[in-house]
Amino acid sequence: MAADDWFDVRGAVAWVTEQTMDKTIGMTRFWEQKYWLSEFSAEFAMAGIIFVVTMLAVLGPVWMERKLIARLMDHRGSTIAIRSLWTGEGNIRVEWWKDLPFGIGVPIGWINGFLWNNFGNESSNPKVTQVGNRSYAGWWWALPGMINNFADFTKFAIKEHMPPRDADQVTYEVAPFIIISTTLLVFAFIPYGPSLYAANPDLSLVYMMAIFGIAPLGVFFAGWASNNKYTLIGGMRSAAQLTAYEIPLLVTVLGIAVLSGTLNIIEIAEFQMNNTLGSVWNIFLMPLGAALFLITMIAEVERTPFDMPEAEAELVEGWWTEYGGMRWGLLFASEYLRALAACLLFSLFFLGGWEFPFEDSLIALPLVGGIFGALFQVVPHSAWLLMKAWLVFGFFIWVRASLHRVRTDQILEFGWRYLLPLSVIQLGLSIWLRLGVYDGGPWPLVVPALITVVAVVLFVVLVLDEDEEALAEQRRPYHVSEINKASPGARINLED
Amino acid sequence: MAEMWISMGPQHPMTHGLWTLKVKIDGETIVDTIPDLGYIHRGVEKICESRDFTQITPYCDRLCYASANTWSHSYIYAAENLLEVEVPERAEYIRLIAVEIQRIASHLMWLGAYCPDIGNLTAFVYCLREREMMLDLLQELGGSRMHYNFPRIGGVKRDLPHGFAMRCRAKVKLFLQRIHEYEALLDESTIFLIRTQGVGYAKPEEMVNHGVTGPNLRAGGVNYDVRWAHPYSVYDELDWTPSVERSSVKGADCYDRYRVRLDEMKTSAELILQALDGIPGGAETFHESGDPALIAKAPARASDGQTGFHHFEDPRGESMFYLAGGGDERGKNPYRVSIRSPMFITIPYAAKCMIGYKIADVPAIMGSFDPCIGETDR
Amino acid sequence: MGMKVNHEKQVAAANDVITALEAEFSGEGLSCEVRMHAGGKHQRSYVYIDCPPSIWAIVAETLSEVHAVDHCSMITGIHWPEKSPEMEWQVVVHLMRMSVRNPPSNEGIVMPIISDASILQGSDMPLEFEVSIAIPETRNPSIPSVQHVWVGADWNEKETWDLVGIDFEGHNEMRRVLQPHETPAGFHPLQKQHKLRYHEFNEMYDDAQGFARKSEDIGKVK
Amino acid sequence: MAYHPRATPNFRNLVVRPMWITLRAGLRTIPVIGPRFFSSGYHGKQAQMLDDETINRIGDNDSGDIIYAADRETSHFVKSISRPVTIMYPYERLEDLEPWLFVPNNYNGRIGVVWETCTACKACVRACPNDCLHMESEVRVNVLDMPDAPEDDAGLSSVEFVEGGYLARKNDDFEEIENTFSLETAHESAPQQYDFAEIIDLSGTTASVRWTDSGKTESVDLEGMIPAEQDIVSGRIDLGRCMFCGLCMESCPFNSFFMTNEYDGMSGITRDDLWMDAARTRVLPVVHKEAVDRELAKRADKERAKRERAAKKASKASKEA
Repeated sequence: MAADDWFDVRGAVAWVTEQTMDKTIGMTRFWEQKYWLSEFSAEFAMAGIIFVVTMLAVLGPVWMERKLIARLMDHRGSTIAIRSLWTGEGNIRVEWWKDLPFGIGVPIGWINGFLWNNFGNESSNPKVTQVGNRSYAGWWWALPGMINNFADFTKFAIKEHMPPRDADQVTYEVAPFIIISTTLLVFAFIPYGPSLYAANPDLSLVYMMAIFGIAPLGVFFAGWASNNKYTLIGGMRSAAQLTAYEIPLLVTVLGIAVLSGTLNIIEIAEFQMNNTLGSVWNIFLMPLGAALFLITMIAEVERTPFDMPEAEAELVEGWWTEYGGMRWGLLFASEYLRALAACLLFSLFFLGGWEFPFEDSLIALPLVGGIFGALFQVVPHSAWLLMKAWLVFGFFIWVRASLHRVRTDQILEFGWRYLLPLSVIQLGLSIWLRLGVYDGGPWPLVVPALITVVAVVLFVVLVLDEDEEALAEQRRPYHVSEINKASPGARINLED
Repeated sequence: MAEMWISMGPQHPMTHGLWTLKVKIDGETIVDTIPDLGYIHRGVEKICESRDFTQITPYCDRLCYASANTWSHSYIYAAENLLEVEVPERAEYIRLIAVEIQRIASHLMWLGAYCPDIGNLTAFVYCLREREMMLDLLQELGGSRMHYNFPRIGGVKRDLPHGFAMRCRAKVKLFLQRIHEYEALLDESTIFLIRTQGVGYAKPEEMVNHGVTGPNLRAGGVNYDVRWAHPYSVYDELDWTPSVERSSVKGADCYDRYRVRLDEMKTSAELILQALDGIPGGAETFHESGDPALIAKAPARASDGQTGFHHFEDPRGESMFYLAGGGDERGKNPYRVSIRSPMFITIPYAAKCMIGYKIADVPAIMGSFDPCIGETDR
Repeated sequence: MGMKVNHEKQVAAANDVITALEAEFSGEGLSCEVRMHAGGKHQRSYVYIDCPPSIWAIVAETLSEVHAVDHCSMITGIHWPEKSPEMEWQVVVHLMRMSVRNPPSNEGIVMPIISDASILQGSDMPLEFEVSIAIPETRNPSIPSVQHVWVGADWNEKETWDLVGIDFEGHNEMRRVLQPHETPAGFHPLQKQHKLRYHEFNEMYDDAQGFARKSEDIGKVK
Repeated sequence: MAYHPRATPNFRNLVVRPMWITLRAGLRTIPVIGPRFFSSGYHGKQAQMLDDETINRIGDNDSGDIIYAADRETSHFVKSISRPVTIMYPYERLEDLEPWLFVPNNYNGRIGVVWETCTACKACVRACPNDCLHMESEVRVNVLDMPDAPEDDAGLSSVEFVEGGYLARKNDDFEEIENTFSLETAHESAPQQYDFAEIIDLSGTTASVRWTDSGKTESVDLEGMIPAEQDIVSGRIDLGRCMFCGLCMESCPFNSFFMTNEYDGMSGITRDDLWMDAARTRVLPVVHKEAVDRELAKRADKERAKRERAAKKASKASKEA
């Protein structure tokens, strides 16, 4: 079963805090206090660990987006490799360590010299050495371009922030912190693995959706407070869009809760993984729900094609415009954190949490079963969850690269008139599935199979309605027929 | 919400260049507009008064940074009227080729800049790829990519380089096939059609009265093209018709202006191919620069009473130069150079066209009139 | 389909306009003639009209209504300080008869008219006009505005006043268009007393910020 | 108005088709299978070079291995990504890929002057609209005084060694530097053909001189030396004001003013960096050999005609006397 693997972080942390408390306060006369103290410090440590894991996890999407969008536009995106730390650019090497006080930099200088001489100078590409750009796409496994994220972060941290002159000071300063704090609080209840979560209250789903919905308030504060007409318009549009897509999101998530019978995220994930309970991924049970969840999450996170408030030709940057420096950095980080949260939630609700696809049947295979068994023992299950989340984020990037930005009134109309009824229909379906079809044990496999087939057929029919003969005759919308033009064109046959 | 004035510009993605459009909005719809020009007024007319006739051409190149050749040729025709110079036939054909290539490059620059205004970012890269081919041709002719200083009074600086005709035919034919790609990219995209059709109506007789000329006027079904009505150069010897769009009764909308410019690019391409075939002395022969077949003897001085003016078909409308002779240094410098910029007259009219539409439509309408602020502010 | 406008017909149409104008304004000092473009390949004709400022408004209206001159291309102001007392300022107006009629339309779609250039004649022959208006010696030159006849002349007149300083009576909301709004009143750069100091202007290198350059520029309207 | 079938706003046109196009664009950049399966199939196609009449006349003989694609064909630099148009500037240069765009005298690059034939007539200074050209003097060898072989010294050299004058010694390794030196990539002043020295005093065949570069005084035998002179030549060009219009090149009556192909080495931090002196704007005569030779021949003929007229006048005067 996917639940128990060696990577039991919470158990280890609990053991460590218990031992320290025993050895320290347990020996004194306040020994009764050691119980709640060890529990408190365990929870505190887990919160720290979850924060670090989230920050490392968000590096993935930021780097992926930069590289995939570049790849679609036929270039490589940022190729600064770790090697550029010691090679420098175009034959110029900045010896930054000399500025460190009290000679701290001297050992760094030695290491740098060693790396410079051994791993710094040559590049496989003759042109690169000719131009002297050594940091061009160093070794691929050194993730070229990842360093840019840290460079960006230090740039945000260092950049000076100039609030507009007569902005509404209090709301202006509060707005980014509302957004970033609610975004980080969302990660309090997202389980990264069977035992890697900060807190696990019973109604974690309800809390999650509530904290997720506070951001539009921060957005509207930012738009209003920066005393700029464009940001006011941008803030209003964004608040309208977020509220318009909040309701279908909640109804879809309600459908998930109904299907899994609980309001606790970990139990939802368990329901899909546990062979005795449901053991079928919800994506096969409610494909319409999965599509709705994705669309509403893209709108909730304000990514193309729904990023009208933020980047329209005449609105410049929407409600972000007046922020700079670290405040803008926080908003930028919160955008990607919310996107990561959306992907994690999707994989938890629909893609069966931290279970490798067909994990049990793979282990049960005759020949290779043993290898898979060993693999699933060694690799911590949180890795599979992160893999699924990053794949879903890849889908977000693919959507961003291909779809047009939709106008505000069209977004709101689409939200209210199409998504809301669809999500209510989906809720009805899941209620019928839970009450009518489900009988306690694992789902009978014919049910998900049937639903998936119906969904796929519907999608194909929706896609293939092409008007062949109109296409053949290339009917154009405009009506400039060749008005008895002189026929110079005839001399050049355009068809070849 | 009470009406409020917001100013779009001078640094704004909507303005192609430095100018401000003050827009009074009620909610999202536009109630009133005031254009505010003059940010890059360099006083070209004042500078030209202290330069002699050959030295003025580089300044006229720099009037409009998207179509330098058309402006230097417009000045040269006016100067030839002033100095009464007869231009050899071959030079007229070479000038026509240079101007028509520049017209295609200018329209491509417009199309490339117009699509991101509507949100379609990839079209910009497509158009610049074709413009790259046209700039190569102009670099062979004029010597650099943006400002060529190519025409001289009485002819041209240099003949078609070796192999130019071959490369020009290949590139123009490839360009004619690539125009189908733009039609596929834009006419078949719903968002482009929704954002441009029925937006920014401009009535034909209103436009004529306001002095709007060029593709913006022909989009309303009015067949006025200076190359046709007052033929200069060798336009009346080539076989072509102005590209006129059949727009709706309410007037020409952004989509018609896009259609007219696309059609005009095709006409220019065909003109280039015909000119290459019909050039006297053949496109492959090469004359040293300064050869009488390329440039005619021209007086360097214009006396006091002489004046000269010429209407020229610029990709944005009708550009015109009026020169009065008899300036200082005994007539070597002009006394007064007056420049008519088509966009200086069209932008105030375009600002009036926007009343009643949404803010989101401002970039679409303004972009469709193809403003080039370099020539507006002179 | 010929593209060449017939030359004789164009001269004939020009002469019709001139005879009509002279008949109407015989007494008021209006003189018209057909002139030829002298350069380029084509000797094309245009109508040159020399008109005193007093009757310019009426002449403009007759041209617009009677002779279908529907397009005002350009208005130029020239300052002749030393020329002669009766012409210290000159306004040259370029007009054009574009022979443009409302394109007909059926079921909502406009049918554009592409006419054959070689058979054009009479009143629908495109013609160029150059009207020269001389203003005698005066401190503040002004002529009547034709803003109401051709709206296209509106911004031309604003620009002429802004750069050359010739005022247009009856022009509503005359303002500076090309120069910054806070330019001092009375400063019109294209007047001949403003000399261009460019050629011997080399202090730019040894004193880029202009600290030393205080002497003759203080207080004077540059 | 009827929409084109591809433009009707349905799910297929709005969502599925664009996503498939983007996916294919992304897959095209995968190193091996990308170009083979997903290539758009029309970049860098062979362009139809000849027009129809020529093809019917001579048949469609393709030009062997030279593929001319009207699209600029580049980027062998990054193999897996096909970028038909962009030039990767520091790694690829336009003049290597499209040499016909940089015919030596057809490109308006930086101004270059062949000092050997410049006679400082200031025609270019008057022709420049922006007043960028300023006169400056330079020690140089008068080319006509340097007969290649002693026998054809038609006595044309009019300058002799004089105290306080200058002499020049040919530095021998100039020949091979001259051919390999390329101003565009070296970005520093061109090599000098002579070392110049100031003559302090003359005694018979030896002279004590002070070398201008090193400043050392030395006594030198006049045998291998060539007389040089301080000449006013136009040289200091303010590139900050220059707009590369080429009017100076056309106005030069002595055909010694050219526009080089250099377009990128001319930047500076302050305005004074943009002042280019005689060395930096030098163009070696070998670059425009025919033009320089034609000019020298013309001047030599003029000089010879002048000499004959002087001789005829002298002989006529002597006849009368």
